[in-house]
Amino acid sequence: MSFIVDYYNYWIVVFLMMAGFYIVISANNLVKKIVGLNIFQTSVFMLYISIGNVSGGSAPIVADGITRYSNPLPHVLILTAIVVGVATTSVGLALIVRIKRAYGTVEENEFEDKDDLI
Amino acid sequence: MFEQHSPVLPIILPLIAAPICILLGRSQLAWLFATFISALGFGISIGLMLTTLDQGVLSYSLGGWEPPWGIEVRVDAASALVLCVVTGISSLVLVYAKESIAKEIDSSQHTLYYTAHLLCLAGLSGILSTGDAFNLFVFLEISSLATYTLVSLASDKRCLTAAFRYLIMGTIGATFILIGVGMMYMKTGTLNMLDLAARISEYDSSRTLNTGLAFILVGVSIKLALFPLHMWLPPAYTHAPSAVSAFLASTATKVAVYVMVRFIFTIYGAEYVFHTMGMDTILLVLAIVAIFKCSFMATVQSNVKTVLAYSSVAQIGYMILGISLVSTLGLTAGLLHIFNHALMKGALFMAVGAVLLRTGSVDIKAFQGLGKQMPLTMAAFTIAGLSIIGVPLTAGFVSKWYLVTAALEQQEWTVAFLVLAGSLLAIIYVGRILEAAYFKNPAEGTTYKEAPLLMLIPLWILVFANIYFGIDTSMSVGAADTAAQWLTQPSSSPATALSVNMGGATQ
Amino acid sequence: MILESISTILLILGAFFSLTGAIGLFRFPDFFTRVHAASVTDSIATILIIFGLILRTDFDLVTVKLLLILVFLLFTSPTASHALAKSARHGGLLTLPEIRATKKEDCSS
Amino acid sequence: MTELIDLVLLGMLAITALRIIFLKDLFAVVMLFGIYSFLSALIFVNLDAVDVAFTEASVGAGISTVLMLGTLALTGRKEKTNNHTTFLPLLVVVITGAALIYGTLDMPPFGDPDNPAQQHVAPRYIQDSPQEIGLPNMVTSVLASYRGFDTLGETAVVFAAAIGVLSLLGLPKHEKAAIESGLKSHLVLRVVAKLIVPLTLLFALYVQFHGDYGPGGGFQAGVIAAAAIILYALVFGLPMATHVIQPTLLKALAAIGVLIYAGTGFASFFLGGNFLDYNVLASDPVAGQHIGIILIELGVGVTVFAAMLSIFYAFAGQAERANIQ
Repeated sequence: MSFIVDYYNYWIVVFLMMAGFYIVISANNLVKKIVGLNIFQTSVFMLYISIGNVSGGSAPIVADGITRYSNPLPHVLILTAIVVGVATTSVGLALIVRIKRAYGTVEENEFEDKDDLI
Repeated sequence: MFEQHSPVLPIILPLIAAPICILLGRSQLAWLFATFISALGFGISIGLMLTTLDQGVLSYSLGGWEPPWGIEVRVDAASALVLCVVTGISSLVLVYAKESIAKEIDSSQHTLYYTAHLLCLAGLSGILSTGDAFNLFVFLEISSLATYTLVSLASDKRCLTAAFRYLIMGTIGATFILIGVGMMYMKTGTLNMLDLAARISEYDSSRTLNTGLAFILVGVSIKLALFPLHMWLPPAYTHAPSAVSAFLASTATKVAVYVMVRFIFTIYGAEYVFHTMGMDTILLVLAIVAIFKCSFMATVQSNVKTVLAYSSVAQIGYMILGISLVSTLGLTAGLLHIFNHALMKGALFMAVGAVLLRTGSVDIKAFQGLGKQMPLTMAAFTIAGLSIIGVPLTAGFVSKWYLVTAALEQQEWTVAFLVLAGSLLAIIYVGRILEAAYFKNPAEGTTYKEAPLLMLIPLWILVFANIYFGIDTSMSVGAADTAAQWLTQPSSSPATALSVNMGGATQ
Repeated sequence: MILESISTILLILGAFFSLTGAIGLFRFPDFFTRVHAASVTDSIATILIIFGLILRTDFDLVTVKLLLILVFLLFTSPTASHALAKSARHGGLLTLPEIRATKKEDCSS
Repeated sequence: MTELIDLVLLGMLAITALRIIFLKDLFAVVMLFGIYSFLSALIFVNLDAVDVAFTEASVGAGISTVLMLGTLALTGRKEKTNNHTTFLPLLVVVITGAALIYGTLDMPPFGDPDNPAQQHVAPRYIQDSPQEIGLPNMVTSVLASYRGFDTLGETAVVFAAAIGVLSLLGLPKHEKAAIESGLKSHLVLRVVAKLIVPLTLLFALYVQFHGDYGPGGGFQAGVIAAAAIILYALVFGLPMATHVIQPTLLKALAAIGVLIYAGTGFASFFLGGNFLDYNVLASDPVAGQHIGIILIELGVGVTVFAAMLSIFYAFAGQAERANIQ
């Protein structure tokens, strides 16, 4: 039982990561791929934040009467990673807009066919 | 006074130059400025290499916080070697780019091109010099984002899909690395590479650490286009502007190979990776399949840039092969091939870019009869092509020689034979192009001028480097050997290195 | 103690209205009634919950912040509902009675 | 209690993720993604990561969703049914997932204060940073000072993204004669937007300068300020917004932000410290840290604001172009 209590968080997070990963590699629509990528990354962020959590701890901002704080380091890393994620998303979406204009479609198999024709 | 700061300068100079480029606005100014900064970085890197060969590792703590609390920049012989390659190629490509992009990129975007190039350079230098696992991820993303931009700058619409595929694969790779770093942090509580190494060595084996390593290796393999995760590379290199292909083919994947070396040898230790987890066999098999499958793919393409791209994947196979031999000599051969391959692939892509500029096509048909019409360009292409094959007196021969020697040292006769057999395929794919250039007549009524001087100079510098490092091997082999020694020797145990360096940092 | 129990009642009431809003969003027949249900969560439920929370503070800076959040929400949520409904109307969505009316007309004609 | 809330939220996330896999309506997919982001922000709050939650809510749920919707407006909202075999992706995912589950089996228990992650490097940040840096918010201390180089890299990433989007889509031309656009008929929206926009900008400033003491900082502030202008552009039309803040100015601002950050680093060079060593910026190390952190947070805020807004301008400009054609 304690086994499950210790790990349930990681397991669900793994499930979420894989859901996102599945969308990325299976989706045919490029916008959906980007959505999947975001879900994948957001779930990895959750893994990091879970690493830094201390049960009974408090947010890492100094306050009176609190002795146990959560670990600030993973928070910092994930702040960075979130911003990196949105940067990638915006470039990806901009590419999609251009692809739509050039090919008239954002479905992967359709423009692959057109690429082959050339 | 800049002496003590020199380890960090190759990163922050291009990083601060990129926004200045945007503010300069005019593309001529941006070109001059970017080239100047890149050349400056090259000079500093040479200095760093000489210092590291002389005095060993250079450590620099950012913000004055001693590692592992702060971020450390650490330059050793291996990173200095690859840093020289990256900054050197970048400077040459920038000189070359002015004429090359004039035709291939819309003129309103030239400033953006130089900015993205500088950002990419900053990211690659950051990956090479950082001593912090998470910081590596950040710089990886800077270089990747700049790369996607660079690839998508071409006027051909297929560059867009190529860039998008690259973006998806690259981000998956980076996220895998992020997962791996998280797992390492979870078990050790630190992110500094040396500190990680010291703490990982306390574990004989741990399922979390094993998984972390597996994810990092898969992530890095995507970035370095190891077979079968190479699918993004051929379209990206084919459809990117020539200057970008030349830059990326000779730097980006090499840096990823370096990252793999760093994680295997510095952080986890060869013992852990190869003996506990048995990664050497997997890497060896993948490397050999990559060499044959992709060399074969290169022989059947009609687009010359695609030929070169597939050849790149095959050559990466040689580098991984060297690493997977698990010996100092093998690692030396791998590092040496990073260096030499950058010289030859840079020259090849530059030559193809020159052909594209004059003929407007990179199809193999466009090369017909070019031997007479663009003699200097094609002569350069020929020499670099011979180097890819591994003909004696070229740089390619030296790395093949070391690879075969390393394989024979391990009694791996089949591997040695396969390395040589792979060269035969290289003869075919390079030979096809040379045949078209020298033995076929040009299409009627077409005459092409020789490439402009600004493109020929960097191209020929690389060609001469190919010949020079094929004859005088003391410098390249010496650096690679020192780097490999330092990476594999157990005596410089990470823990002692860290304490020494902490004493130095706090002074 | 008294404050705390009043606060609990307010919070439970707020939660109850959120729930009804959610049920309404699912069960109501057409777009406009659904927006109406959803805006219940935005308005009365948030007011109740934020007042419930205010009663649990020490009446310091946090209270002021909560009040500011409330003001902000009272500006934005009804506006959002209004914009939604207006755009829907503008875009040609009909209410349920109207749909029925048009259907009847279709049948009779 | 924390665990229970965590579990409920994770369950909701799982349902959202599953729904996204099977939905074909991309508009709904994007809205569900926004919900996913907000739910994960709630989890971050629940796990004491308030700064992260703030960023996820503003960056992930805010900007990302807006950009996705902007893309959908240009590409269409229906996903075509594909006849791809789903077997291979499923296999890859199952293998990857199995590897991860295998990896979790040796993990330290969730939330245990004795975990290695809580032992080695982190205690110094918790115990000494209030004295060394002089700020109560440890996340800001670590972000801006101990790991300031990461943050510099991150600013560069945002800048690189802006460069990428600008090179792909280009900025809208600054036109004097405003075309008929914006939501002319929505009187209520226009009035409320006029009230909200200045309040949001004020809030952004608060977040920018209060980041040392509470959750917040340059990133969040930059995004919130950008959101205020985005709201303005949505309600009053892009030409009005580009009239207020010109696209070329934004491009320069994005560059200037990075320069402020890197310039602070160089300043410590010339004052005798290492790169980004703020101790040397003033005679008293703690005061120096304070100056350094305010400066670099300003750089971050300026870059993020300018980059996010110019990215939005680029997308909105495309949409406007599509409308005219």
